[in-house]
Amino acid sequence: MTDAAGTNPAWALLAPVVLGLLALAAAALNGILVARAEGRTLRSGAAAPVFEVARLMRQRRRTTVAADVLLWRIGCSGLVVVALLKTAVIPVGPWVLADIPVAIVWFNAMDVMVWAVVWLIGWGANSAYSLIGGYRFLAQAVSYELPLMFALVTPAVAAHSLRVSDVIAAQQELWFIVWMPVAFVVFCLSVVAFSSWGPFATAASGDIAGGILTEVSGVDRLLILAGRYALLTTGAAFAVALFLGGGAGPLLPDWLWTLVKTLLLLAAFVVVRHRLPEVRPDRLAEVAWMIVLPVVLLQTLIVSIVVAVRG
Amino acid sequence: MTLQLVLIAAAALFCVGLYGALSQQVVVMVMMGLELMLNGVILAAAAFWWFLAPTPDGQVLLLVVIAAMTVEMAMGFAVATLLHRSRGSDMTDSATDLSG
Amino acid sequence: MLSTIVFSVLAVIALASGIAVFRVDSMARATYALAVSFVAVGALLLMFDLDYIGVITILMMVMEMAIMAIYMIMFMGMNPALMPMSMVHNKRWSAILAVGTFLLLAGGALLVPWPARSGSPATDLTASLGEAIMGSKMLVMLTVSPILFATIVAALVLANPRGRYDRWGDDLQRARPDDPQQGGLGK
Amino acid sequence: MSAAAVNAIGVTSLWLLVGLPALGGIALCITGQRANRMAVPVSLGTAGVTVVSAFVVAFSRPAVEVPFLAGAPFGLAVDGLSAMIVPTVAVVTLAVLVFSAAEGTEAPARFHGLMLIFAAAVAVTATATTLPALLFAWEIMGAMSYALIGFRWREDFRVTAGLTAFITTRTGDLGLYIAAGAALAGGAGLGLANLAAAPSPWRDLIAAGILMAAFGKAAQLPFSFWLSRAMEGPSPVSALLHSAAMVAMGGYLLLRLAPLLEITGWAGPTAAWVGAVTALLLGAVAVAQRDLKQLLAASTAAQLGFVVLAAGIGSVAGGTAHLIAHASTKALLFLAAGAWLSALGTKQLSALRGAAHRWPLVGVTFAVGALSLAGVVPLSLWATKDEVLAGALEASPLLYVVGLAAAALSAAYAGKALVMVWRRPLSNARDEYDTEQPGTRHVGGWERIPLVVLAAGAALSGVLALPPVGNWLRGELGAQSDARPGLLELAGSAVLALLVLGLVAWKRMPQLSWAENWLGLEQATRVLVVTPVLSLSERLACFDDAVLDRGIHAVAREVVRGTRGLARFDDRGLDAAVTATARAGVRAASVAGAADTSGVDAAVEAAARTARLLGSAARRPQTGRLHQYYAQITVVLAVAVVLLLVVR
Repeated sequence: MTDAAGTNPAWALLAPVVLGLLALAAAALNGILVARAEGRTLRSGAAAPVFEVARLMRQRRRTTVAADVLLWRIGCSGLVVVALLKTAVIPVGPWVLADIPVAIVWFNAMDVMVWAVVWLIGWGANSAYSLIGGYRFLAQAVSYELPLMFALVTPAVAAHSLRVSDVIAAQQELWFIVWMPVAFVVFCLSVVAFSSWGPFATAASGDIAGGILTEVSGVDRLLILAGRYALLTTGAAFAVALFLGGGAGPLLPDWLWTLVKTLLLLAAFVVVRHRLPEVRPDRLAEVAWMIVLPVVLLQTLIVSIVVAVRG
Repeated sequence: MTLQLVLIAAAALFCVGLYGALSQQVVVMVMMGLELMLNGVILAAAAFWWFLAPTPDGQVLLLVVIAAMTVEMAMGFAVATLLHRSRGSDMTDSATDLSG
Repeated sequence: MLSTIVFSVLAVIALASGIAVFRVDSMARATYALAVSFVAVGALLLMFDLDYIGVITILMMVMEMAIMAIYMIMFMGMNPALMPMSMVHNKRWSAILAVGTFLLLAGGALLVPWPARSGSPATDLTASLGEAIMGSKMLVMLTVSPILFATIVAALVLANPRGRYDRWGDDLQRARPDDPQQGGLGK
Repeated sequence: MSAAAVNAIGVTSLWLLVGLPALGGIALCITGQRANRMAVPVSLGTAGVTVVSAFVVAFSRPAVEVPFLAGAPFGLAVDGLSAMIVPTVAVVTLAVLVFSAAEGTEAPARFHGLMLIFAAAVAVTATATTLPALLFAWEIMGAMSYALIGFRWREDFRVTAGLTAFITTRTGDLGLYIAAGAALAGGAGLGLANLAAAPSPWRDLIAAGILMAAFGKAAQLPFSFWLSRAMEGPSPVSALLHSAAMVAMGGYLLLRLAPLLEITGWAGPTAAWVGAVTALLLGAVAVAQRDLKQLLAASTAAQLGFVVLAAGIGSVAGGTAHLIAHASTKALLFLAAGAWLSALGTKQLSALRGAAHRWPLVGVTFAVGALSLAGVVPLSLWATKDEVLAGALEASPLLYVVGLAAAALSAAYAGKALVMVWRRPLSNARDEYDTEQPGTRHVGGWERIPLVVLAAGAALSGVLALPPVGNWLRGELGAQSDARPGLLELAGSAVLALLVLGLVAWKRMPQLSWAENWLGLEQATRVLVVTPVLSLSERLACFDDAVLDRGIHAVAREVVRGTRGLARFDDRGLDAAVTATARAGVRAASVAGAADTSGVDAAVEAAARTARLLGSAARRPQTGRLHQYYAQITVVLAVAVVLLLVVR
């Protein structure tokens, strides 16, 4: 099942570290933006994530009455696990953990896991606001999932393969972002949405006292926050592989290009949070089903026709 | 791993689901039992495919089973919602309109 | 040997979580136990090299169970984690029938002289599945798709409490629909 | 440019030519009222592109073929003949659309949509290389003509007119189906070029079918009358359908299949004579008309008679040139008539007296068209008609004489219309206006442009029949050996035309009352076809009432009478015996009753009780409880499996 060509034992250890560093970089950028908005020094903002990690590691867990602890714990640790499982199929230059032939479906299955995980976080605490957060996420997920699926299918159609390395190879001549911009935008928005981030962070928004984050504390909270950044990171990296030509680029080696592009996209995702207002899931549903879904279907159709005509 | 072993596992899954479908009173729980039965069917179909005739056609059966599950789910939820709205309850015992 | 061990572990997980569905008190736990059972079966499918079908099974079923959980909570209207419940009937006969069926099926599995394996799997099973769907088995998919469409329509008709006359007025002339929850487009 | 690139451009243009108007038209028709504002730009843009692609395909001569039916592909190609026809039709279409856009119509989206679909159908007809493609387009053409003639459907008589046209041409179209069936049966293939190669009996059937279809579409005798009714449609529709496109397609089909007609031996002369007689008789009909559009319609049928005559004698070059020249001439005349109709609200010749003075440009262009129609030197129809007649002279002198007479008649009716519109208007002219619709008293600038363009075509396209260009046309059509008109004939016909014109201008036209009603063709059809069918069915109904029904009644009456007799007999003889018997019967019955109560009745009741018990037992499984149903299913399936194993 696993393609031996790209597998490297060292990478298995290195990949989580790289994921962690990128997530930390995203968190630092977010800290900087928050600090600038609040008028604090940028350095204090950049360091904020590190302090937050230290604080949360030491914090004692808060408990609630009749919490479903088993499911709560599964939910809290789930986001990071899902992000790591996604990392498994993302190639960085010559290295990839598992270049499986159905990697794109795998990625999709993993972001469906996020549905379950986020809802479990909301459910576990036995708290009304948490549960509302969980429901909000599912409502939002029903809106973004189908456009996301077709956005994922589009590069696969163009590459004749569900394997990520084939998709990268198919972009030798032309990056897919050029002729499937709609799919790219929809994919990026979906990444932001399944990471509960920026305009799509209603599941954890302030109007319900933090939603799914209301009752979590300590290591649980750390894992959730880290998981969100990790999901953003894997999403950006996957977008680089699917639409931005993977490691293609002049002068620098493949892996470095991949990282550079991932960082740039990730920075864009982080910045989006500070630029756009939140979208209510009930409003999103109609837009997603009546505008975005037909548009992205049209994109897939156009790509399919081009592929069919080119033979 | 032999065909018999997999089939026994599939049969066990099927029968657990059957037990659930027979014994549960709540429509949604009955649906879970049905899902579990279909789960066993998927496993058995995959085993037959792999051990007896691994042709491309066999995979289509699996897709059909998955499609059947989604249809079952959608119709089940719709009926359960209707039942709940009109009767305020989703017990199968209260929906005996078809009794002879 | 290794495959037998992996298979046994996964089969036991699938079975145990399947049993757990009807044993646990919490609706959420029951639903997610079923999801675990499906994920285990999906993983078993991966053992038969059915990459695509396996991953799709996991994807579909986790999604279904996430939705299923909502319905469970919605219809039960309580947190069963606080109050254990038993909503069963006919337990004894159900068990007898289930065990009987199991014995029948298991007996069949062991006693039937299964034929030898004929043919070998294609090198790229996903591609061969696609060719089967678009080729010799196209009729199957052509049948499935209208069924799915009819299901969508029928399920909406059954479950939707408000028809278009509720939304657009008796003469369907209302400029904006009267919805309890306004959509993003005002349609 | 490489040959491959030229070919690619050609194929693309061919698809554009056929597909673009079809798509545009369908889109307009589907969108309906909402597209009204978009209709004119879309329609004119589409027609413009169509004109460009028509010229491109005329030069690049592409051919395409896609699978359609088993063994009968959908083939389109442009050869010498269609290279002449397609640009003509495209240009006339554009001109007509410009005119009608300027004139304005109700429901422009529907009008332009139907026109565009019609144009696409004509393009397919003109380029079709196989019978299925031809049939397909032929049917669409017929349907669109029905929809366009009945365009103002709120008025019943227009819809009936559309129906008449549709049903009449459909009757002819049956011929095409016969031809297709015969071609399939003959086994020579469904390609138009292969038809001549079909074996003998089938070949004749094909030719007969083709003749029937072409006569129907080209309004030849005996089908001509539908064209008269078709004049109920809007004038632009007449200008396109009944000059350049639909009726012309009938002639075009015969020109295309001229080899087939020739090879059968009888079909060619038949076509020639039908064409010549149509030209003569419908010419007389045209002379008799008092309504300008009716006059033009009859003249269309007559002029197409020349084309059919040309096809019948194998003079393809002459026929083609005549078809093209007639298309622009007649479209021009119809548009001018339409302009007057919408401006003055009448198309009666007497009311149009002096109309030319009011709008001199319209009058002058009308004069160009009418003079061309009359065959005046050097306008177009003069030369083209003579080329056809030269072929006729070669075939048979009698045919030539009939043709020449028809030509003289065309000069007569053209002169009649021309003289009338250029006379001094009467002082009370106003009284006769607005009899048919309220007039606008206005002819717009944009309406004049198509008139000028078409007038140029009507004046100049005669070169197609004269030596330098004519030779090139013959080369393109592969008709080098066709007869050429001698100088004497050209001059003679020109003089004849002038003489007749002069006569018409000098003397009043005799009123040919026998021809005024289109030779009574429609009535004849009613009498000979419609009425017999209706009366036959009435007769059958009467037969049913009179014979079958009455028979049954009579039998019933007899039976009643017989019964009465029997009753009498019964009262007197049998009754006594019966009474005696009854007494014995009662005695026997009481014995039997006892046996019945204790024996039979008890048995029946026992059976009923058992059935009731079984019934309630059968209802018991129907508990309405889901889980119990599941359990039953499980048990039954298990039993079935075990049975299967055991029995096997």
